[in-house]
Amino acid sequence: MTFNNLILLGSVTSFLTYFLSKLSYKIGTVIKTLFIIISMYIIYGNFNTPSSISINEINLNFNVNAFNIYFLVLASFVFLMTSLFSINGIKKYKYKNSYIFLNLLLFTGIIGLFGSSDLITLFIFWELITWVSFFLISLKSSLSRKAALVYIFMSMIGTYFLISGIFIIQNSIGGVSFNLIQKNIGLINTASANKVIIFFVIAAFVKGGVYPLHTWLRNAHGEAPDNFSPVLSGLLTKMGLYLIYFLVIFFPFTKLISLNIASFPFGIIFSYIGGISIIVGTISAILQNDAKKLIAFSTVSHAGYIVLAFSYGTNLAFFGSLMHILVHAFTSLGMFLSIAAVKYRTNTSKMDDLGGLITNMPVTFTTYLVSIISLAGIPPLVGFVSKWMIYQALIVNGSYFLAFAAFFGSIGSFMYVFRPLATVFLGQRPKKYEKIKEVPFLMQLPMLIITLLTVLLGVLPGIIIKPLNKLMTHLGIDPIESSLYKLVTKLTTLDMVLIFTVFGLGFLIALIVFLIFAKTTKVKQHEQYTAGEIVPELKTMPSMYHYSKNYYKPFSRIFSIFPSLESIYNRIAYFTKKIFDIFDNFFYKETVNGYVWIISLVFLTLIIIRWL
Amino acid sequence: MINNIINSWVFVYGPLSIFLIGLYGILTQNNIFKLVISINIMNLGVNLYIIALGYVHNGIAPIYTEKFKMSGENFVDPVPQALVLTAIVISVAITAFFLAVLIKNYEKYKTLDIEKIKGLEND
Amino acid sequence: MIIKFLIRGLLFLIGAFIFQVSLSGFSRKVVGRIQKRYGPVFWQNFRDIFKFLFKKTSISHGFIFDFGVLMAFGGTMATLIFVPFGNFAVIPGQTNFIVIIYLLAIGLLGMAMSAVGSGNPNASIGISRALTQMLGYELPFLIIALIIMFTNQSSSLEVLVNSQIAGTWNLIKMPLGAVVAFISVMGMLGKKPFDSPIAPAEIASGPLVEYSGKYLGILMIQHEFATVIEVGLFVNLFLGGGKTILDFMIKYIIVYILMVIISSFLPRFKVEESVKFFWKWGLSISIIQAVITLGFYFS
Amino acid sequence: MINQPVIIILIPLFFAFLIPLISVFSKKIIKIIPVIAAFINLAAIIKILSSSSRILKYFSISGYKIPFGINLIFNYQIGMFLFAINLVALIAFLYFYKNEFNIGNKIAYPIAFTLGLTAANGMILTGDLFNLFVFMELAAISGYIISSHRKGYYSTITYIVITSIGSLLFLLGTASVYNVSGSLSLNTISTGLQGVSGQFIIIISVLFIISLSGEAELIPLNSWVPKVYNKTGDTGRIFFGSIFSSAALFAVIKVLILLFQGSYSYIYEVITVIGLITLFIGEVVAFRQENIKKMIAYSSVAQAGLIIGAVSMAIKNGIINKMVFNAAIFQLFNNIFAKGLILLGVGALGAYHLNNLKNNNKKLLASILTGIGVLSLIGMPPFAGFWSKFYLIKALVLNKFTFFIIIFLFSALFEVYYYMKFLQKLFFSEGNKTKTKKDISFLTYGMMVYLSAIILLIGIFPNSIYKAISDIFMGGIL
Repeated sequence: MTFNNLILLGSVTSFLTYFLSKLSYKIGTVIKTLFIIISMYIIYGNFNTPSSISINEINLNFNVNAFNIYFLVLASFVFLMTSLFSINGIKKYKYKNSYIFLNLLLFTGIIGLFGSSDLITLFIFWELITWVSFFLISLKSSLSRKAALVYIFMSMIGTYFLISGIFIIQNSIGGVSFNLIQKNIGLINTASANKVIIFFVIAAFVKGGVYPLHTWLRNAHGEAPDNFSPVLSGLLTKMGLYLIYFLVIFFPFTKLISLNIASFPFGIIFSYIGGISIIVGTISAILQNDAKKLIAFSTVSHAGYIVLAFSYGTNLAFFGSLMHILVHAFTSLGMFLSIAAVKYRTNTSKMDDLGGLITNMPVTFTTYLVSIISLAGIPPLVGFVSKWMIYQALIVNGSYFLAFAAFFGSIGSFMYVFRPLATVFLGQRPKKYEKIKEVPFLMQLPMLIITLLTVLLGVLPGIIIKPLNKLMTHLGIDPIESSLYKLVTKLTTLDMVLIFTVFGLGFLIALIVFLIFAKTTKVKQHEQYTAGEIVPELKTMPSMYHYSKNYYKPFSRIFSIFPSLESIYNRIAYFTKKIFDIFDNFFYKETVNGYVWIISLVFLTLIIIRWL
Repeated sequence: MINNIINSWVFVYGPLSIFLIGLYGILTQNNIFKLVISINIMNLGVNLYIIALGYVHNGIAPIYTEKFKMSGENFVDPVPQALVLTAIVISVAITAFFLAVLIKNYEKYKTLDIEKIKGLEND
Repeated sequence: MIIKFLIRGLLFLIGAFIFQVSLSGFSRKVVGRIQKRYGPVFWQNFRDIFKFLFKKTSISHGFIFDFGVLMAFGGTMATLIFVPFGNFAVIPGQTNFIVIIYLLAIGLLGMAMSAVGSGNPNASIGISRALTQMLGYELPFLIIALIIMFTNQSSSLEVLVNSQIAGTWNLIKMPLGAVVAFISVMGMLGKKPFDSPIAPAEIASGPLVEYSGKYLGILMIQHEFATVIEVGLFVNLFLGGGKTILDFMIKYIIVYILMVIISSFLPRFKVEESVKFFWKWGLSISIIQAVITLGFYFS
Repeated sequence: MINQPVIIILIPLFFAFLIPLISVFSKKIIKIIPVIAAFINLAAIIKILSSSSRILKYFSISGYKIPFGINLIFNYQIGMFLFAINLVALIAFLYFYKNEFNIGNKIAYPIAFTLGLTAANGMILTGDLFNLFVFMELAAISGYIISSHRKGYYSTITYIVITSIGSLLFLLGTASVYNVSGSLSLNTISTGLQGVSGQFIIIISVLFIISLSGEAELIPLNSWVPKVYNKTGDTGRIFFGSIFSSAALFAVIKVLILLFQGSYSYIYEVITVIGLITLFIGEVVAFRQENIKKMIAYSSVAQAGLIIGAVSMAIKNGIINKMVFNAAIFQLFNNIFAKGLILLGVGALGAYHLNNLKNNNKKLLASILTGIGVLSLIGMPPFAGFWSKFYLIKALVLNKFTFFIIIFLFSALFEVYYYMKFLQKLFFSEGNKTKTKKDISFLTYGMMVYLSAIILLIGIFPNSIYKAISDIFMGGIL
């Protein structure tokens, strides 16, 4: 089967699943999962074979090449994991068949977007994805609907910039197919090139959740259906960032970054925006109270890393940003899925209300733990590798502000990722959650796969570096030096297996030390040091003895004087609405004579302007 | 033929001032019935203006029959007159309908003052 | 080959243990003298640790409580392996600064997990303070370290040390940076005035509140190892490491005792005060240092 | 005679006057008569279409040669428009037949609707200024009647006052044009206007601009729109939103192009500005509405502003920019169906107020079909509206109409927002599960499916339709 047929099949299947899910939602989810597996196979089989859908003189062109196959595989993987998870996970959803239908349609759209080989095709799928994901977010609750509205408003800003940019390219080059643009990029003049870059980047920043256009993320990620949040964070934001990688296809990498295009320092500006995005995302994430919203802001911060590294301009940084896309997809999958698993059992993701779930949900806990270790960039997991490359690039060139931002995001991430760990999984477990069970196996499976892959790719990063190097050569950028587990840069050599072994041996020694000394006695949850006080509530209401509210209160005191960007936007929106009401009152009055005044006014104005 | 008429001020500004009187009525009056009258005054102004456009000094009726073979030189333009006739018919129809609605409206709200009605019919 | 490295590593760990525990015992005596007390004998810390380790009863709060301790202890030992000691490195060529910094975090994470896993709110509060403070002290330290790595175009500590031995110490090259790093290391070690995470009088020693017996013993060893790593980093980065192990040890002792003396004079910061302190003074001075050094470098 | 386009006007006129006669015998047959009229009209249009060319042709009526006497203009593209409008009218009549016949006077409203169709067809077809005035008045009068369908008399009064002023200004303009050019036929006026002083043209153009804005829902004469949309019946809303406004817009475009021949750029600049103001104000005011009927009214105002703005933007120095013009016409064409579908859905669902929507889960199909209309209107793939918006943006960007595109896209943002909000409320409203007052009949479902199928088909095969309706005044100045 060719790629174009896959797209058609996907849209047809999505409609079919809608009706099949009416019989039983499990049928729909299973079909969805199978379809995703099949499409992975087809994508792989269509490597470098262009195909197109032509209806009525409109050609949708697709081609899978070394560049987009990375994103295609990533998309399929994220969807596969979430749809495995949602076979059981959507049990409590109100609109099950709509969810399945829209989800599969979204998958088709994303595959189409990543597989497209001209800008018009890309744009059509971009718009399709926008409204489909809008409805997906709205499926959950009235809060999610409000979030979805903000999402679509901001998305449309990006969309309109994107389409304008596409037509500017068409105007200067005379075509929109990637090959043509690549060949004739010299035809574009400086002013148009500037516009194209800025427009594309605005579109990318909105979808990618980069400061200052990130404000939709918090509520959209936080309120979206739990099984959809990972897709939103791990994939849809990447779809935005995919756009900026496009610029590398169009404009030669060295030219784009070394500030030669139009003598305008895009590279510096974008990397600084990325840096600010990291800092803002990190601080905001620390101040969140809801686990999902916290992860949403971590997405902002990591989008910042990707943008920073992308626009930094050395091949090492570029590689780091490419790899970070994968890393963040993995970690956000792991984190969101584990929080979704918690929510599946407890119906809440508010960190204040949870606690001590580790004994009930060990697999979920492990997934979360591994994901956050990877997210914080601690060796020997995969998150360290990409961050390490970014740091290397920054250190080699001595960019201390950007490095400051990168370090800030990394250390800050300890703070925010630890909070759900401490308040959801550890600490005192409330009485009502005593009998909670681990989620069913089908929901554990994707979490286990992600955990294993995070560790595996961390120890043997060569598995993923090799194809990415091919991608770099495809884009005309020098690949980086590496073997299966060794990374060589100008500064030093990184040996992941060695680190893993040393850590393992250290752990072993610790275990031996631990075991040779006397046995331990296990005590109950409520037996705590209370400074000699007798606390009767400890037994009846253990949640009273759980420190989770205002976890980083001292920290938030530092930032209490700064207004958030969201509140500024809200204020702007409020004033705009007031102004709109003035328009309403002025132009559409209640009484007839009111209108006629306006008519006369317009009449006179028109005459006078011209007459004088 | 046009310009001499345009230049005779009375023919243009007379009807126009009647039109403006009607407009003033619409702008200032709150009583719906007075609005009807104002519209009719405006209508009158427009009709007068059109008739004036068709006026030819010392003109004769634009009728050409076998027995009275008039010359076409001094014909009054018939088209404006046709237009005015049509316009009058239409305006009569509208006035009639307006009055009918006015009565219905009065039955509904028991007043003809638009200031009093305006908030009542919002949703 | 592997066995050789294993033995080197083990010997190194044991040596570091003996050295640092005696040193911290000695430092207790120094503090005692400052406070006009007699102070304990210098092997007092050995006594404490082994007493704890051999206690018959030690209370566990569940799996994560144990696992976290192991992770902390194991992670810290693994980190220590990568720190060069004078001309001695356990695995030559593998002394990457970034690896050390991040691997150290795994110990901290394990410790934090274990402490919060005990279920005691005091521990949680302590951890939340520790993490907050970490955002304070790490940033200036990392920026200074970045400048050093940039000017030498290497992140391997051995290379950094050798370049200092051949040229001048970074302490002299970038005195402002050295001061900032010194204060940051004090923050890392949790010395006064940055000891709000373990503030004994407020939150009952914070993270350590639920530990007893061998857990406490292991964590004490872990703390000593972490001290070796952090002070060792400072010595390697600013004082030219050491030509020999002995050279390194002398510098190390001076730095450590200096820290102990300074901290014994100071009261305790509130946690947000200490973060603000690091950001206001530490960050600004380190950025000034960065501008100066980079300016010289590029000109 | 049977192949003359005048038949398209005559058929509904005939049936309109047949209604009172038939009512003498039976009042039950009346309700089917508008349907029959529209149906026969559709058949006639198809018949005429099959033998028409793409070049604009003038058909004189009753033997008078142009420039005297009434004449009609027709070509294939105009036929397509007539087809679309009559199709929506047929659907509106079917809806009326099924749901609204029993409300109000049983003779007056069928007559008004049928006459309204006559007027709409007349406005599109006529090639004579005064004739256009007559059809506009006819549309207005039937509009007055339709607007009072649900006893919203005050809105009717507003409507009457405003459109009366408009029509008087139009009459003034027509008479003045006749005075200077000596002709009323669009075909010949432009030659007659040559050599007339610029100031005079300005007065005339301002008169036309303001007067035509009444029916076409443009500023400054559009203040009646929200009131009337709010108070009229469901069928009436379809009529105003989809049929009258499209026909009037078509008439405006016709006057703009055929009367002034693109030579007085001042006129087009003014109209562009008026269009943009209408667009912007319409969208932002609609954005603030909670009442769905008013929201759609303002949205329809905004669409009118967009189309007129784009058309007049396309004309410069006597040359029409085909790309922009055709895209705007395509947008107008798609709007007929999209707005028809939305208003039909709103009527069928009884979805009148955003905060007061009943639980529509039982009517999910109707909601989804309405949603297709909405998605098409705001330009989402794979529906028809996507392509017209796409072509419009493309044309505007390629011709570097930067200011226009900024206003357009900025307003479009708000449009997307409030329509999406509407859809959310439609699909997911959490009202108490009270029984809704009326069930949607099978026929209504059928009509909605039909309209959405058209929208989807145009969405999949946009270029066929685009080509079919492009260069609409070919032979004029195109």
